[in-house]
Amino acid sequence: MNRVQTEDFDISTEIAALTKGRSDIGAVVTFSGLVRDVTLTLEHYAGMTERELTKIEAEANTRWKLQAVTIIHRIGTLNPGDNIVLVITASTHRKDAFEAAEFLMDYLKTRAPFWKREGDTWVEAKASDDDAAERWK
Amino acid sequence: MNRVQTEDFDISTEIAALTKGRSDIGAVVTFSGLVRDVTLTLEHYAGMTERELTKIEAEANTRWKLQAVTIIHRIGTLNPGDNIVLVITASTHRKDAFEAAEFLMDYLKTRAPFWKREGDTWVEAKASDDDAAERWK
Amino acid sequence: MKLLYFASLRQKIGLPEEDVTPPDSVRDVADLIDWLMTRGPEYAAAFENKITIRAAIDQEHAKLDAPLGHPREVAFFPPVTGG
Amino acid sequence: MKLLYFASLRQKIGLPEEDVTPPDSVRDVADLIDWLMTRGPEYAAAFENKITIRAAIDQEHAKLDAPLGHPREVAFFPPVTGG
Repeated sequence: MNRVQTEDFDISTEIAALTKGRSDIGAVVTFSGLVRDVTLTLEHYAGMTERELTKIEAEANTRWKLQAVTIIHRIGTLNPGDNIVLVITASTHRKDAFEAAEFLMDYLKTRAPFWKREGDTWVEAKASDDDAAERWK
Repeated sequence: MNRVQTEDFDISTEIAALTKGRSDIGAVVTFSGLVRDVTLTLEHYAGMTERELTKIEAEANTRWKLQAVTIIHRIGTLNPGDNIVLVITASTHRKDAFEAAEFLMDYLKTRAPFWKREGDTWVEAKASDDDAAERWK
Repeated sequence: MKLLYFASLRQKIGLPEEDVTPPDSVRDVADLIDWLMTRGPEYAAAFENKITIRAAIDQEHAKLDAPLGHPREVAFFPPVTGG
Repeated sequence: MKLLYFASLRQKIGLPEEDVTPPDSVRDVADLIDWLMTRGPEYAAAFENKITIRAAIDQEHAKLDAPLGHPREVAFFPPVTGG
């Protein structure tokens, strides 16, 4: 389940939505990305973003045995300490949950059409993110 | 910050306790382990457990650059879908947070003195957990 | 076809989107960029460092040598920085 | 010294803990196990598969060949299964 939104998210609520009433999930991994030090404005390519998130989630499901995946990405203006992104993976086993969460973040960082701006300056993409995504090829 | 407790935990509350008022944390990874299908009773070696959790946390801090770590492990009788364990890692970068969380779980699974019982039968240790811990040697 | 520009490209070109009718000789993404660069100094500046430009045809990532076909929309943007 | 037994070992021996005074010849963890196994069939059964037994001396993991020294407590337990 994927969403792009301006509002904040609550991790416990999102986990509960995935796990409630189930007894087949043994491992839940969450990654949340937070704004550090500066105020950021996030824009995205509406339409393409949702397609990319769906594709990234589908790709994770072909590679790992997952019971559920959530991706939430915020847009708009965010302040230091604010949440930017949330990925949740639920699986029977922890290895699948961990690897899939790392994969989702690496792919998000290099394929989902979001851009960060700090004041008038666009944040530069990092080579380390490309390297991180490369290892899943 | 490590705890052994019978009560449940709330992941959002625990994350907030780590990140509140800070703007130097960019990545938070959580792992929660849940009971699958059966009712389990968990016992531990009080005293040694706390020492082991402290050692495991210290070891993670020597290997990765972490801003904060939380480990919470429940004891007592737990039902399907209940939380068993929570690990949270907070770092500037996602790679440190992910790797440290995996390491903490692998070490917990093989070094922290907890035992699970299902009815009258003690749960057997898994070779896959030993293998997972081996890779950090 | 509809063109969309995002982030620093939108800023340099000064438009979020526009409709264009490129000549028949424009067959792939690289051709389209070359043609756009002839349209004015703001385009020339925006597409100057072609290797760093990312494109999407109908909301799917496309390489420079990807054939255009008959798309509804083509988007240009810098490397993504979300997450 | 105080001995503690956990999980299946406690169940087999029938005690959570006890105070013992092993002879001077008991120098390491393996010696202690061998000596305990002479104390009755429940001990013999509990320590039967010595390779699977884990020990801790004063709450620190200890291998079978770890010297005992003069510990306050020695614990025996099966491989851990928390997490």
